[in-house]
Amino acid sequence: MNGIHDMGGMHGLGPIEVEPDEPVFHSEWEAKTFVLTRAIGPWRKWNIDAGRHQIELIPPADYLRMTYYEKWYVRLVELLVKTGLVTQAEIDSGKPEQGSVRQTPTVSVERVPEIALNRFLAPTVEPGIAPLFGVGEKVRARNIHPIGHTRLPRYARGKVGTIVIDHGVHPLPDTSAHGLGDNRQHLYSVRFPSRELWGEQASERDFVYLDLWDSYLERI
Amino acid sequence: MNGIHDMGGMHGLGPIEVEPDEPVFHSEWEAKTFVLTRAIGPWRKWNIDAGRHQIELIPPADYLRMTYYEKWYVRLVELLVKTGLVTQAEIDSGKPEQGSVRQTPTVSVERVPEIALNRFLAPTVEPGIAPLFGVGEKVRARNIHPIGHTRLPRYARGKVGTIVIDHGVHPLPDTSAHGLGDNRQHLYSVRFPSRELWGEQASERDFVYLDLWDSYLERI
Amino acid sequence: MGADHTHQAVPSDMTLRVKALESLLVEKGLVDPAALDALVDTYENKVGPRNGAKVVARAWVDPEYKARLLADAPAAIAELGYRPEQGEQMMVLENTPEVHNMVVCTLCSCYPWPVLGLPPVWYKSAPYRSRAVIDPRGVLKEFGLTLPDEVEVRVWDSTAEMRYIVLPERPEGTGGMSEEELQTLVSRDSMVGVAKVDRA
Amino acid sequence: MGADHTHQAVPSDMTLRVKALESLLVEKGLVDPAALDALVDTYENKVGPRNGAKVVARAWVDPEYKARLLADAPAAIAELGYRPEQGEQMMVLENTPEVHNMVVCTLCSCYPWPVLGLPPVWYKSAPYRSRAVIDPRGVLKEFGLTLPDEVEVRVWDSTAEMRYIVLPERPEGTGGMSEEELQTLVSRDSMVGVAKVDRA
Repeated sequence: MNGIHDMGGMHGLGPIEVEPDEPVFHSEWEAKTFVLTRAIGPWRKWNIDAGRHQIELIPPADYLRMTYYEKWYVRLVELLVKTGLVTQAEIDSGKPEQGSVRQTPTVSVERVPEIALNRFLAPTVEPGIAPLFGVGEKVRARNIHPIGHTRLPRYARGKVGTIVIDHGVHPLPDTSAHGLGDNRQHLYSVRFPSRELWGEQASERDFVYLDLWDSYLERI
Repeated sequence: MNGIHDMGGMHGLGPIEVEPDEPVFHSEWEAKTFVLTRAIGPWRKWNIDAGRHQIELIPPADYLRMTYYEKWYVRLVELLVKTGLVTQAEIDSGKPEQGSVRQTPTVSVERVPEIALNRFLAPTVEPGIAPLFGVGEKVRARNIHPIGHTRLPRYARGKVGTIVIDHGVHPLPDTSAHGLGDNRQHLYSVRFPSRELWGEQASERDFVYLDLWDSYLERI
Repeated sequence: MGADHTHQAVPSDMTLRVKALESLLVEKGLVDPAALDALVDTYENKVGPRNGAKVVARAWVDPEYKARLLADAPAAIAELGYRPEQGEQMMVLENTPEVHNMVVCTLCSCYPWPVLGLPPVWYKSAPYRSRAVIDPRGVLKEFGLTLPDEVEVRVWDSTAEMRYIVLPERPEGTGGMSEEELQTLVSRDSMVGVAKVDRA
Repeated sequence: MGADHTHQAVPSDMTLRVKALESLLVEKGLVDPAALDALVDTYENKVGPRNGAKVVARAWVDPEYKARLLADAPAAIAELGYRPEQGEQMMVLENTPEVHNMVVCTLCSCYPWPVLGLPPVWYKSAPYRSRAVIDPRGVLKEFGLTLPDEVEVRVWDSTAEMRYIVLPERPEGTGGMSEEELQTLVSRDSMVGVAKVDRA
């Protein structure tokens, strides 16, 4: 979707503010919001793409106003309810509904090292899936404007770049986020001259590299 | 600037909400904010382009949150102070500073009919300024990303359209907004197929017309 | 949590802030209170979509007027007494069974004040501004207007000082109506191009 | 009025809300409180830019390791004990006097957790995400790094599950330093590509 999250190239969002000696979490609730999300992940009720899309659905004014972990909190609640792990009544009351069966957590202390950094990614090698493009080939990013999830930023659409790396086979976020299948296909690092993206104001020695799927590209 | 105001083609901004029998103003302060702005206009301390740009400078989160006339209020205060008609101290105290000379309003009741709808536009006929393009010509909107004011929306940049009307000579907002001169030049209505702008998802029978200046266009 | 914030209340102090600003500007002699009242009266009572409706009804009953209106909107609008100096940057877009025009301003909220008055909130809102250019038929459907696929849709994004007003189609079965009766049929929305005119 | 709102305070009830959610999820048996604590401990103490600094220092002192790292980052990172299954989607980008790499995620905040830990707020912020791709040299200047015009700048926008870490240039005059000493020089920012490594 052409949402506010797709902000590459926007002006007016203010200066970059660096906090010296920033802690990993600024408060207990930030830490808890983060690890609750990580601990619920292995229930496999949603994947990384659906999780990203849920944050994109936050209304733009709120998206810009909220802190990072406020957005994570909103996402977690929405996905818990949407996938039925928790009911809205339970969120509202803070208590399990009468008759709800107590589960056994998927993540025990012993599994923490295993799941802490694991995003359950599919293998990237799949000889049966051939790449549509080759390294060194010039390609155009397609001019698409899906209302659902996509990882092709607006600033690159319609622009011409060169494939520099074939990253192997990856699930396509556009379908994966919506339960429409992994649609695994080749992912490439595509090098775009900044002048192609931003016109003559850009330095001719600047380049932007994006990771783009077969479905995002077309032959020139 | 690539600001949040340039929102043509964005998703996720919610449903269109129509208010039945909507009044012209919803409150006294809305009406006053509007007419104060109109009554200050004839002091000629800023032009229409500078006024538009001042609203674009509102931080994006606020831009989306504020109502229309809240933005007008912010603009009026900022421009009054910036142009020296009023000092920040006067805004803060609500009182004229000691020694400030009382002016005579430029807009009297008698002048209201004359100025109410008048935006002090320059004449559009100027035989000395030749058009760079002709009606019927195919042109590409330039891929520019100025940090200042511009009236070339992002969604049209780099796209090809056809000039359908020559509207005569108009000041270029990109310079006019910043006190860099009127830079008067021809303005055209340019017809873009929606498929050119939005790809194959658009109807082949949809077209978007934009009014674009010579400086925004290039030959194909 | 998200949705709660989309319609945040206007800060309650806007009334006080604007009053303070007004009295400051009056005290400094920058504005005349009587002129402010006359301006409010102008926008509340003297301009508005009734102006445009008169133009449309005249065009419906008088083919020669319609021809003049389409060729030179400012001059034709001035014939009905609306300020010619405003109309000079105005164009009239004729809707037909084959072509539907609609107007938006994606970058701010430009609107043809002299003939339609000040724009409604929805016209100035982010949802309309963002969607009119990328999904005009979807927007029209939200307004209750479903166009046949074969109709050409033209969206006019008011990026400059040109102001656009739509001349809607005259509804069938209105042959016996007077110009005054026809005026009452013409809605604001039909002149923005998000509605057709219905027979009353 | 405008600027006042950019740094709005977090709603004071976030603490209460999250506590309520946590106790609900614990009570429903969806999460294990001890596992939550262990997860917090992992992210606060076990991952972080020190991991990446070890990788960088090793690459500086061991040309063969560096070659392996640039050819197959996951395997080379695993040699130092960092979870190979994470690294498999990782690439190392070498900065040289001719080429400067920097990393951003314009669409969200993707970041190489296993070697750098969780990202700082600025990396996740709208200003960095919006500007890194359109004005990388301006962004670098704000971080205190002015690059000569002739240096090529490569901005890596992390749009997929590839994670990028920058291998900064080893500063001059560090020939006599041990691998452990070198590790202490390597900052997080240098591995994101918004800084160079200075001699201590």
